Amino acid sequence: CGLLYKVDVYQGNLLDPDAVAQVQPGLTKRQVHSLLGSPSVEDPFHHSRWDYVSTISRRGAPTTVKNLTLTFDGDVLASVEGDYLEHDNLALYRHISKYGNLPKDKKKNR
Amino acid sequence: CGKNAKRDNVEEPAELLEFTPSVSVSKVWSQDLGKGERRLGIRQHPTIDGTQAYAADPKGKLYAFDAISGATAWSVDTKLRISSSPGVGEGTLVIGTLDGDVVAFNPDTGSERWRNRVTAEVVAAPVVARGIVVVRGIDGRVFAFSIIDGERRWVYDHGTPALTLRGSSAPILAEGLVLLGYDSGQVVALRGEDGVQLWEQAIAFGEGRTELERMVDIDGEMAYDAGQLYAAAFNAQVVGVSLEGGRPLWNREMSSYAGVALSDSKLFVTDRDGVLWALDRDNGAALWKQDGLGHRWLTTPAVQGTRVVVGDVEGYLHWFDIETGQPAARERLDGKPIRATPQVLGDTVLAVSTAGRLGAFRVH
Amino acid sequence: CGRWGKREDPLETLPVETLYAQAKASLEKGNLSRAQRVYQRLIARFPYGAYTEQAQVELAYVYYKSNRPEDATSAVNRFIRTYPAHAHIDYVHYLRGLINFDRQDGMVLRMARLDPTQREQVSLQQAFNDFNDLIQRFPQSRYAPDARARMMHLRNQMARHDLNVAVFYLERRAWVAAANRSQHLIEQYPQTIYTADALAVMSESYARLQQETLAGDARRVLELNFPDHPYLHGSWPAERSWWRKLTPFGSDKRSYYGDLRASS
Amino acid sequence: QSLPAQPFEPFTISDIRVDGLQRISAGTVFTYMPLERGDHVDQAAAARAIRALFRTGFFNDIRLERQADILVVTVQERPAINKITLVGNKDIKTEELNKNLKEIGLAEGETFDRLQLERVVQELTRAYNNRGKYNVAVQPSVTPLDRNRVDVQIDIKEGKAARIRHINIVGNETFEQDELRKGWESNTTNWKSWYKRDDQYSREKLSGDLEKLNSYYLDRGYVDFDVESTQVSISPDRRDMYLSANVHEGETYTISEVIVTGDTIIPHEEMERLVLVRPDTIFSRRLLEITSDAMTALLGNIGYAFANVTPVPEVDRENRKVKINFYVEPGKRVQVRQVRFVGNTRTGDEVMRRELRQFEGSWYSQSAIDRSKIRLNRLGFFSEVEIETPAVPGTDDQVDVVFKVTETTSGSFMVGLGYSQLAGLITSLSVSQNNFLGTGNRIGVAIQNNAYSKRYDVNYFDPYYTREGVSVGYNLTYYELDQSNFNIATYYADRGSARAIFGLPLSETDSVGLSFGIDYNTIRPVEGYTAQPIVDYIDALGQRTFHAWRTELSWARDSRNAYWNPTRGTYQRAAAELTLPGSTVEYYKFNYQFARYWPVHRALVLLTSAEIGYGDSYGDRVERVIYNEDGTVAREVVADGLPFFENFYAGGVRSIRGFEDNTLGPWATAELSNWRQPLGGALKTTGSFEAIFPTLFDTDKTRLSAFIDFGNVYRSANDFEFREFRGSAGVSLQWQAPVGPIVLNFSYPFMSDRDDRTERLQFSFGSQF
Repeated sequence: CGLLYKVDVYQGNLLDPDAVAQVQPGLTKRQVHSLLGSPSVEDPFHHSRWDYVSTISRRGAPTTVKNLTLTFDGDVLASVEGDYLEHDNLALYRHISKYGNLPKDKKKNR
Repeated sequence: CGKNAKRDNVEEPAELLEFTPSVSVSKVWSQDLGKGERRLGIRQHPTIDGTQAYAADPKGKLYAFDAISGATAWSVDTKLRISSSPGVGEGTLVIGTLDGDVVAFNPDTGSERWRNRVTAEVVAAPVVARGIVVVRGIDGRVFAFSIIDGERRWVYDHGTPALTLRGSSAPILAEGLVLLGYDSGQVVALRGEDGVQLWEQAIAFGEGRTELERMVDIDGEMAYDAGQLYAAAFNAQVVGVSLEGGRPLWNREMSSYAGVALSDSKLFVTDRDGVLWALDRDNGAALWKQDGLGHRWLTTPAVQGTRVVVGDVEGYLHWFDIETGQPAARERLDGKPIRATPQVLGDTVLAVSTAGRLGAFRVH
Repeated sequence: CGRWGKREDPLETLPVETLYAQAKASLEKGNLSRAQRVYQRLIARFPYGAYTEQAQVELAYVYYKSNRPEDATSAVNRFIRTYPAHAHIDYVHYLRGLINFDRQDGMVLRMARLDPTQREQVSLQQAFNDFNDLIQRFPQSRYAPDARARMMHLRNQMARHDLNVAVFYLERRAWVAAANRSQHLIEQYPQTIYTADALAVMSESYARLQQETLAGDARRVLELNFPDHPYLHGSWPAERSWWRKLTPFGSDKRSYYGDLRASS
Repeated sequence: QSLPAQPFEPFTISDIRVDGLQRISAGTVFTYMPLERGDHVDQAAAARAIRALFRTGFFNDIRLERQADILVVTVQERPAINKITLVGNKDIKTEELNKNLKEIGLAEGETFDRLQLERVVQELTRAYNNRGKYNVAVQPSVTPLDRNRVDVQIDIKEGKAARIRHINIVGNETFEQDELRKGWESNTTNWKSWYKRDDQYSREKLSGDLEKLNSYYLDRGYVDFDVESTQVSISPDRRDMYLSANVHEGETYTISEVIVTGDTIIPHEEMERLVLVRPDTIFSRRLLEITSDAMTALLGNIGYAFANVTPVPEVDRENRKVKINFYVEPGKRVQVRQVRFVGNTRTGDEVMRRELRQFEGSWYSQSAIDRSKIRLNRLGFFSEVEIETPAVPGTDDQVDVVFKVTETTSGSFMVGLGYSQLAGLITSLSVSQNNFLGTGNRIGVAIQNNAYSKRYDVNYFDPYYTREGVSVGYNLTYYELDQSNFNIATYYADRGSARAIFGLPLSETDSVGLSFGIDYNTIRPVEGYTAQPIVDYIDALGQRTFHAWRTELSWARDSRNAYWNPTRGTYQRAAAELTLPGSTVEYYKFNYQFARYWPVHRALVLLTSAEIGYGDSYGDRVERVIYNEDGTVAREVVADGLPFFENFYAGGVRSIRGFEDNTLGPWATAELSNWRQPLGGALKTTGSFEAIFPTLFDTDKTRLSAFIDFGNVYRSANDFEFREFRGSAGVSLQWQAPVGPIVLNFSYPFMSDRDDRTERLQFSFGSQF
């Protein structure tokens, strides 16, 4: 029932729109990595393929899934398909901060 | 305090033996200065200028007495935490405080003349000569102020080791030089007018594993006469150096925190274990040693005619014959430790206890 | 303190052979604390000789048996440093592996059929490395076969731990976590009995992530190697029965396809 | 270690012989020596061999000689250590010293090396110096024994500790010394020194204090503040220490302008809203730190684990103004690859993982990790939860999250077997485990049996029956107890009950509870000795057994940050209990509990708590007239309100301390005895203020607190009388013993009635069922 508290589940990457815009075929793996960071899924059986997956399910609602799949030809990016979860950093911050933060531990940084 | 001394492996002060005094000494006057230095470890002694004696107390009182009769010329409550022994000279009386203040007074009336500051506690007595007042703080900095208005003339800086012995030795002004004994075991000579360092002579090197064993402070009083300077360092040695370039003349293995006193031909040193040494001032050879006062934490010795006098931790003053070192007389002030150097004026000796009692004794 | 009748402690005067015999007897009788004390005095009083070397090995064994892993490990390491060419050095390496292998929280866990792979994994990896060290240095040692078997068991344990976590995330719709954990299992612990289950989790996760190609390929690998895996024929993993969870002793040990294969 | 004196003509080794071996076997020498048969050996090779053998640490002396083509290695073994005895150490315990000695390699059974003694004297002297004992004398002595062994004895004379006699700050014009030295760890000898040892000098303490001095000024605008030099000196007899700090205050600065630069990820103005520093206010480093911490925390919550915000001051010295530029460097957005647990030797991985809010395969969130730490603490299974986030090797934007836990006992276990003429054979077993076999389920079993009373109690609770945390539990109880054992009225009550409990989480902190149960009560009064109102009540109802269908609905909010000794957060529980129509007596009971922990200071937590209970019957009043045998009216009796066996009680170790258990509130006497029998009441109002000192003991297991408890129980709502409140003040010591929680209270009841049954010293053991 709706009343029951279910924990939010976030998975995969949070991609930055301007960074994604710059990803064009022809870039090397290193260049893609510096733009988008590490892909959340690197399937063992598909070495030439990086999947930037992002899923979100708030309070048990059905999960929305988005896949941005980059396929490489050797070290060079061949194709970019699929899309990714647009998110507003400020809204995301407001939402996730409901967990609250512990005071910063003076002696050692956490 | 004896019984648990063994457990704390602190040597017990030696028992005082009976002897027939060779001279009679009597207390002529005494005066309470205030609370006294107690455990401040500043060895604050009265200073004699002419027949006038000036004394200060960490609670702020400053006195001027007639050394002979003990009559109080004036006394003033400066409300300052006076930590240095008074410095007197050229018509000015100067004191230094725990808060870094340097204050000059008119020695005849006790009225304040000028006031300035240094950057640390002042434990050594300020020195006045040739129109300047030289004051050193325990942070190793030496300041020179004009005697007239206290305006700063120059500053000299010399570092101090991480762990030092409490207290710092008073500067000596001689032949236009400012002579200083430092906590790092060096003797430094500065030019009086501008504080430029002329020479530096290390008389001790800190060896040993811990900082404690590496302490080689020259904290005790130094002595100067006829172109020669005598100084003693802790954990190291006592030396005689020449004023030209600080060339060492002689040295002798010794550990002294209290320092030296000079008579015409002899140099007197009290060492850490409570032995009073008489050395030949030209070559450092030991003439006699008096070890009857073992572990009684003796003060710097003071020469009085044909005798030499020291104070100890149980508040006794001891006179010894200058030639033989035999005990001549013994008097007790107020039972509290005497840590400040006894001051001599003719046959009168002024001594102050850590409880702030000033006593004058006369040798007949 | 009372001087009354303080007779000389026998351990201080007995010759080495008797001391060794007494220690060995206590060990066999299971009186570990007595054995330990006698061995310690023997080593201290007779710092060299055949008995001493043997005593040091058996002392390490006593520490291991009385569940004192730290002392056992330091005794073993000291022996290896002092007698690297000792005849029984392979046994000592083997013992070092055993110490970490059994470093669980006592009998209670095993007795209650609880899933040991739910507990801490650090000591298992250490045990694996120690046994591996043994079969590298002494391939012909007579402890090598048992060491290899224990290594296989350890790998299965570590694989099962990964599988537990992968299924945990799968059931909570954290599909990326589930996929990555099962990938970690396949890469880190190849040829364990849980590879099939890992493939199943991976395939299911990809399917949920709408990654048809990845899901399809994983499924094909599963079909090829483990055609009878329950995932291919219906709902998997099995839900724990509702009533079993009501009893305190409802074990938290889930049964996976790998367990069946292991027993068959 | 003498190298071969004569020139060593090189030759090829035909054989190697080792002389002088005792403990070490030839095999060992060959393993470590880099020379074998057939090697060509020259001066350099010989030297290398000797150095290699020395590194083993077994030998005092090694010599290589040549006899024809045989290489002869003559060694002299170092002795083995037989016994080590420490004499005269008081300040540092023997085991701690032995541990240090072991690290240096000085342990029974090890080889003895004279160099080690040197290091032992050095280490021990340094250890004692660090404790201010500068007069320590460490005297090692070695007695050789047969068979190349030695006994080592170390005599320690600790000597008196040097005490700090004088601390002086020079150059502080604006603030007084005592103000500046508040909160310093070093202090001059004072009455607390025997315990706090704050008059013992240590370099770390002083540097920490100087840092506080620095912050004190920098938080008040003194940008140029600087501790120019510090002097630490000691008296010649090493008994007194003197600390002096010479400071330069400089001028106060005000903020001229504040800007935020760098990549702020969220819109610029939003980040600027976090800035606490306003232009024209006094410069304060603390405000800068709080602002940059807030910004880092914000970024840390949405994936930027390595975010860094540096407040760059531009100081304009002339008109004493500072421009602050918060330069934001978010770093890379970080993914969490794996979440691992270390140290859980008993608790299951899933039992912990289900509490976490940070998932694997997801972006890093500091608040999710902080929340996870609090939830793990609230389980009560761990004495310590530490978190580390090591980077994944070979990546610059992936980390693992490792939770390091230390398990603790979370329950109690008591077994009792006894015999007394009165009660016959007494057996009692009570086990309660909050983390049964590491499954996270709570189980409790209690069996008590003796001639006068029986008690059987089983309860089980699974907090995660479903994945989302719906909890299910049940308990079965049967007891025959003489109520007077619990200071309640004198009557026997036999009670059997069965209850099922369900819990439904509504949010991170809120949950709803539901429970159904059936129980029956048989009351057996003791002729003439049971309090009259009870007898009347039973006579009015005309029966002794009461059965009830019991339902309870409760709501709870718990935001406390730990299970055993919380320092922050509130706990509230409101419950309504109802016996359904058809039960012998139809009544309802409300109960509201409230507790709030106020973190005043690291060393002080205030706890304000209150409890209100009220119950009444909703069935109809029953009146009855009792007749004597001869038909005359004996008495009129009425049964109304909350039945007496459901009354609230107050007083005792877990209620109002300083009064015997359950003795507060209305009481009555019986026909044949005027012993005051407490009856409890239908209205309970209690409360307490408690000051807790979490840092008094260094272990988290022990806690001391001072308290003021007050309140009382009343027969019914309109009997409430504020003046009837009882109150007591005192000190309470709680200790989380391995066998179970132990509570010890010393209290002084300052508001009490002449004939209240007070109890100055109270002791309770084991957790309440």
